[in-house]
Amino acid sequence: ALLLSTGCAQQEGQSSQNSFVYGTTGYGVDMSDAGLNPHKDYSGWSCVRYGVGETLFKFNEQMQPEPWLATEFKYLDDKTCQITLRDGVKFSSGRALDAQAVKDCLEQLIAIHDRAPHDLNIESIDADKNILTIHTKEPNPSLINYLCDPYGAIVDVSAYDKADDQVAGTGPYIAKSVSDTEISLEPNPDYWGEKAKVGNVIVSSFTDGDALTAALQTGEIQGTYGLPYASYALFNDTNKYATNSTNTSRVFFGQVNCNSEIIKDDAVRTALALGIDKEGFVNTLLNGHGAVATGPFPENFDFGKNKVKAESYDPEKAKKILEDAGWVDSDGDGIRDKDGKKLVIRWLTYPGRMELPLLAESAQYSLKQIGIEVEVNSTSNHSEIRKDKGAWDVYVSAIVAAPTGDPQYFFTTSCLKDSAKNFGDYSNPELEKLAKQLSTEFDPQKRSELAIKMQQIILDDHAYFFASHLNMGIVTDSHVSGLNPHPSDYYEISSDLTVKE
Amino acid sequence: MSVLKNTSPKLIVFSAAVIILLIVAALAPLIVPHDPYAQDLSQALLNPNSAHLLGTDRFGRDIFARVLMGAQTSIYSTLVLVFFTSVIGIFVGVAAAWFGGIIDSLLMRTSDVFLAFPALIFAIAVAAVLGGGIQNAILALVAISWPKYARIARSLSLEQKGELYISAAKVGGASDFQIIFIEILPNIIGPLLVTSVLDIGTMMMELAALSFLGLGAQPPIAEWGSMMSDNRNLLQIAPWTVFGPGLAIFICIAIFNLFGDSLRDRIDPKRRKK
Amino acid sequence: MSSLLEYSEVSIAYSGKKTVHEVSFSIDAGECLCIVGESGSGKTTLIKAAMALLADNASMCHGSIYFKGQDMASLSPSELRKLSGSEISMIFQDSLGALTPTRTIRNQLLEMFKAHGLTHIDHAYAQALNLLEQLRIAHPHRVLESYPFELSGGMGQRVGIMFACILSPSLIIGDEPTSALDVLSQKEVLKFFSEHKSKQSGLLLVTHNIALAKYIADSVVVLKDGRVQEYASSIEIFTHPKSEYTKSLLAASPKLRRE
Amino acid sequence: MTPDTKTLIRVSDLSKVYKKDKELVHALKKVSLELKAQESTALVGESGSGKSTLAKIILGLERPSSGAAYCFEEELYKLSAPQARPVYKKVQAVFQNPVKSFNPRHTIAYSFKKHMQNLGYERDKITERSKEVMELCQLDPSFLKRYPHEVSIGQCQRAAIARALSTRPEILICDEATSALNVSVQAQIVKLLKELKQDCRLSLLFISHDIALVSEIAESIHVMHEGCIAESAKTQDIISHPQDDYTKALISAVL
Amino acid sequence: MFNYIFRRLLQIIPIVLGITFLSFTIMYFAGGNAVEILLENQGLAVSQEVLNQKIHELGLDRPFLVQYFDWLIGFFSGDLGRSYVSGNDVFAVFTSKLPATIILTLISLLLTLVISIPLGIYSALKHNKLADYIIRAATFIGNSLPNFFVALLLIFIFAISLGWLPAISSKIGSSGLSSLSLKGALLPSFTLAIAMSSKYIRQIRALILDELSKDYISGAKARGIPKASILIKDVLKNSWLMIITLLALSAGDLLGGTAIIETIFQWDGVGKLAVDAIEMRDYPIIQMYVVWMAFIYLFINLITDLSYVFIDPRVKLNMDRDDERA
Ligand SMILES: Nc1ncnc2c1ncn2[C@@H]1O[C@H](COP(=O)(O)OP(=O)(O)OP(=O)(O)O)[C@@H](O)[C@H]1O
Ligand SMILES: Nc1ncnc2c1ncn2[C@@H]1O[C@H](COP(=O)(O)OP(=O)(O)OP(=O)(O)O)[C@@H](O)[C@H]1O
Ligand SMILES: [Mg+2]
Ligand SMILES: [Mg+2]
Repeated sequence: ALLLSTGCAQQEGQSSQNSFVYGTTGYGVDMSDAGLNPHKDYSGWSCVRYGVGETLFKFNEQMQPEPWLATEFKYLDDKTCQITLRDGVKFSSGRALDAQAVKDCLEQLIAIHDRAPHDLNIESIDADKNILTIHTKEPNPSLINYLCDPYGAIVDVSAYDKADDQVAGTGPYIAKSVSDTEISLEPNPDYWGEKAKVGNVIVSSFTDGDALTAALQTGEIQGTYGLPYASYALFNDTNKYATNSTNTSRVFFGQVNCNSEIIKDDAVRTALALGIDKEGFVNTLLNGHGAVATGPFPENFDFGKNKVKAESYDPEKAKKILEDAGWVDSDGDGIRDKDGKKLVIRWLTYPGRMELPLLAESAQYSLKQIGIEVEVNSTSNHSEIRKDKGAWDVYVSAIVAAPTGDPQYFFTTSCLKDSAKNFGDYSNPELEKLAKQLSTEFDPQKRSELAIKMQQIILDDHAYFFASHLNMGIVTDSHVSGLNPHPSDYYEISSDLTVKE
Repeated sequence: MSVLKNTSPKLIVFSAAVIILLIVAALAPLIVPHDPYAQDLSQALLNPNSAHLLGTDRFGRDIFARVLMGAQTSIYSTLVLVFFTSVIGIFVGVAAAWFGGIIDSLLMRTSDVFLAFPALIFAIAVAAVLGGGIQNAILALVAISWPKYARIARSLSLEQKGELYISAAKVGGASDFQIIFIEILPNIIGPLLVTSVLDIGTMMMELAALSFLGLGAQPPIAEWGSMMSDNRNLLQIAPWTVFGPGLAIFICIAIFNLFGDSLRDRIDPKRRKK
Repeated sequence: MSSLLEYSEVSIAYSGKKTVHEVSFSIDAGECLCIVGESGSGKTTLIKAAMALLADNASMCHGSIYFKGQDMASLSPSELRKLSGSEISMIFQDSLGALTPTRTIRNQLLEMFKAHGLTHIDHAYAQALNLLEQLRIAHPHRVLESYPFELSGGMGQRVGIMFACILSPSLIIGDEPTSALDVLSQKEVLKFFSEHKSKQSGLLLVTHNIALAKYIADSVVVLKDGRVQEYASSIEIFTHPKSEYTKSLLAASPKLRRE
Repeated sequence: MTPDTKTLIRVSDLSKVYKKDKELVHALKKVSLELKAQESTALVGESGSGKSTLAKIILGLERPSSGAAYCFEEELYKLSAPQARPVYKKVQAVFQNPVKSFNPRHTIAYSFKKHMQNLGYERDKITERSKEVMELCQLDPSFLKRYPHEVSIGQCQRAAIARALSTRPEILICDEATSALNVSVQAQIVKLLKELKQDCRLSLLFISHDIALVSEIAESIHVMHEGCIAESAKTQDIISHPQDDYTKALISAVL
Repeated sequence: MFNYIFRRLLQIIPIVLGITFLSFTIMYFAGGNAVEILLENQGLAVSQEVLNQKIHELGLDRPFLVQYFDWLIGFFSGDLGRSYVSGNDVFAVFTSKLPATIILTLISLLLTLVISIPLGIYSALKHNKLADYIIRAATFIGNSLPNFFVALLLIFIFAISLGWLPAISSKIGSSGLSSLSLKGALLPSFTLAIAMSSKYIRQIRALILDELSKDYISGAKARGIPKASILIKDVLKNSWLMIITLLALSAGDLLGGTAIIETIFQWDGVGKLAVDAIEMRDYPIIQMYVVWMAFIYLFINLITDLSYVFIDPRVKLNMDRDDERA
């Protein structure tokens, strides 16, 4: 009891020195990451983002796995991976991190989590002191990448307190209290690395960009995640505010509906790809807070952006292609037609991501200039409508293309015959073949090459077009430093966080 | 001309204003100074200036042109909406009050159900069953807004019900229908008229609010409510993007309200000064 | 001493159309003046002008009305309010219509007491009950607890009389105060008015009931089409009517033929 | 029984109780009376004795608590509007408060028009008939253009009489229908009613306090007192030889 | 009377059943399901197997009627289920957000009355005079500005520029009841009150104008009743019927929560919860909300209907009529 009370006093002393309130649109029930238990929905994101939990490996800026709680790994064979854990790490519950603890945690993860069992494909786990051996059911080249996913945060499962949703992690911070709208953090005195410097961190959930803006302006919060693009201009004064941003693999892209007659026309698909002003979209409509995309992956990936080629904005060329294909404006209404059929594209999107309606409206105009009429249907009911293959021609959405830093994810979810998100029923036998290869290829270099080939196929088929990548920005009070966004969007609060007096 | 003689000058002025508003709205496509749909990203978010009276939006479109163009969608759809909502609601309310008994209970409990039923669920249902579009948005809003009028009309009618002139009408062989429309209605129309012109503004915003369900105006159609909410993030950076349509709504509401007031004064014989 | 109430050349117009033409008369304390005349001749208009109760579209375009020597038009609204009810009071032709429909008589009575700063409210209330009883109301308690719509026409009229008299004003203006009353009640009302007169208070009554006018009036104004046809003492009018109209009025008065 | 002496209104054992808080107000206690064709009968009596209530029940505007009131063999208060309409063609009423019986938002002409239309009066003759009845009731037809609050109460009362007569009913129920009229106009109205009775076979139920007036127009009188009929008899009998104490007091009080 | 109230309360049961069934049906047939939408929100793609498994876990693959009756049985045994999205107990989640909504409702209604009654009366008294036009112009502004706009404007003025009030209404660093404060409630309440007052002022003005032309006003004047008293006790009392009706409607709306205001001010009430639940197809929460709304409206309307009788003695409830028939 004595120990405890002195501990408290000390922390109070610290917290009065410096504290930090962090407003984020990334935390909350509607993001399904409320709470810190990594085994529940997306709560692992919160666990890792706010410095409570850590994964075995972590991504670097190039989205390649690096050691974190684990120091190294090696594949014993296609289906067996041996991981060596870091020494001297303790959970905040007091238990030491050893292979058994990790095994307990991962086993619970695959028992109750919805995505992990499928991703990790684990058959069994062996624990021996600090050596963890994972057997997968099938060869899983992206196992290590998946272990970087926040659901892989390692917590002491024996110490999980369901009542107040307290987890015992290994991170630099410990949660004092957790609710659906707020997390209150204090430093972890036993942290294995550099100790946290801010005595009291509050992560507060915001659901409205304007509220976030106002709160930063009034100083009620000192840092923001998810500020609306328009608001960045208010925080240009570098004496008072600091802005840090990075590209993520969240991509705004369209997929065509291969069941649609008009879309089956290659010229139309090509014209679509040529008729979207990506530069204008990124530079003006997103205020430069994005990056023009070519393929699904941004520049910082080995197999990203410049490795593939796609049409860039060229209305004249688009007009010519359409003309050559017989699409001409015969009745002078500005819309091309062919065989009595007007060139009308039904563009399905949703307003949940504020960038999407902007993209739709911008494309609507630029396509109109080349004689394509775009009927936009921006509705929160999009997931129902897209099931009706006769109701749309282009579906434009946002997706995290490489949450694990690995290219396979995008193709398996969106481009293959049996992909869950291949709403337009696109298929290309060549792509299917390459995808099979990719799923068993372990060599990163070769995986990159495969990924580039596959991207090029879908781009050449004009089955997909990629407009831009999201730029993640964190704006803080200028007294705050060490809070930088990461391309993976997984890491925010760490022991680097400092608040100057 | 003889009609005008009995009409107060105010009513003439305000009805003229309403008519002008409606004409401007109808002719908007012909009188816009710029193409309201023409985007020019290099001209985005310009301050109001001589070329762009109300500045430009983030697509570089002229806001004044869009406000003019938006008049069409906003005013006509709101008027249709308010008209149907109030007519249905008033009829139900007066009928409930007049018939009383089971009919009253039935009508009022039905209106309770519609009142209690979350509007959004209804809108989703309409969107799902009938699809998007402004007509369906109007339908959804009519379906959920009439109970308000029903309750107001009912409470006003209850006061009138015991009046002797109703008895006289009954003895004069008036049917229930006539009592409702010819006897009671003129006596309660004042406050109801006020309610419905007030609703013009509210309904404009509600129409805009439904656009995220795909109900209502879809891009690039200009519509005041959506213009305001779409540009809401820009309030501090480019306030004109919000103030432009806001001003339009204000003018529109002021005109309709003043018109409503003078109409109300005109309907009430005791307020009419010859 | 000047008279209690004096009308001097009063003209009143509705929406610019002159309806009452230069009417003059006066009432002294302890006197009763009756206005008789054609229905629609402007009687109600005339007396409403005294208490500034004319409709929105009416205006007094000429002349003045003096109460105890004071020009009523010069009074501020609050001065007028203090006079109303306690110094001059009015019995309306439609007594029930002059009561707030949503409040009980009692409630409105008490409000009136308070408005005039009465200290002995219980006493005044008891007096009101008494008065109603005197006017042949069988259940005065019930009547006071009633809402206006629960009363019969005659009850309403007597409640109106009670309101007008309860503060013993020096002038009571009555607009056909007995039109809805049965003869027995009428008698009581007349008795009560006579008592009132004997206390040196004035009465200005509008009536169609010639018998009533004969009984109580000291002087009579005969009005037709907004003009005074004849203004004289009661005896003179009823015995030697001068104008043709007065004569026709007297002749038309129904009489009970007992066999 | 010849058709001429058909009973038009028959009230039997009619009672009406109003609830006032916990108290019961017995407005009518077992009242019975009849009105025969081409007859006129008067209701006189204490104010508050239930005369208006009785009239309202006969007209179907209130429900009796017990007993029944038939008007042309129909209990009006039980009928729906379309069912009652044919009866209202034959029975009309003038209410005690004439101003309130006009819709304040309509001109008098409009109220006339609706009234006549509903009761099946030929449409193209409505304007003409309106003017005619107005004149019959000593009113200038120009008053038709006015709103009820723009006319004097006496004028409004005459308009109410005119409206009731406009459709040539067989029965007219007058609730203090001449109380606001000056004697000369009143005399003319009475004359009019008498003529109609003679020429158009109008029957009257005449509620009034003016016994002198009643004696001129009614053949029989019912004297009401505290919700009961104290005495019913031929007019001259009542005036000359009142039996009931209350009636005696009433007759002797006439000025 | 008690009979009547009892009967009205009994009516709540079929209506709640009806409404919940209706909402369940609509949401069901409107398509989409919590799992899909939930997973999609993060922008991550999930395989069909994962989806199906989760759908199965939540029982969303069962026939529609079974799902509804399951909920119904739970409802009658006092178990409102768990949110599909957060997994939290629905009743607990809902009740934890109610205090905020109720506080906001009460304060904004109070503000509305305090602003609108005097101004409405004044405007009517000065009918078509300068003061009337000024007040009306103000109400037009209040009426033409959407809630979010007023909210942002108030934040800009009172929080950002003047620094008098916080931009975030619930106290940061505390949750639940302790995060609610009167100071915090001011801006959101004012936002709501501005729009509502603009309406009420105009309504009250219209009502008072209607009343002022009635005969009983002359009567009261002749009795020497002060003008203020006439206005309050006679005119306003007669107008209460309508004002109460309006108030009841507003109170119902407010108690349903105002998602936009709650979001902008970070005031954690039921409005946003409900809107999110509807968007996410989180049936248990939707049903809870629907039950709440049904209850609120039925209750409020019962109170209004009863109050009619007390306010205006001429109004009789159906109960009297039924008694008469019996
Ligand atoms: N709606 C009502 N509620 C309660 N009591 C009522 C109601 N209407 C009438 N009464 C009561 O019924 C009784 C009879 O009223 P009624 O109007 O029939 O009298 P009346 O004979 O016409 O009197 P008067 O000659 O004064 O008009 C009165 O005591 C009255 O107070
Ligand atoms: N608000 C008004 N607007 C226009 N004319 C009116 C108005 N009020 C009354 N009049 C007219 O003014 C004249 C006088 O009306 P007033 O009410 O004074 O008559 P009155 O002598 O009291 O008649 P009654 O005995 O019938 O009550 C009538 O001809 C009436 O039509
Ligand atoms: Mg008069
Ligand atoms: Mg009567």
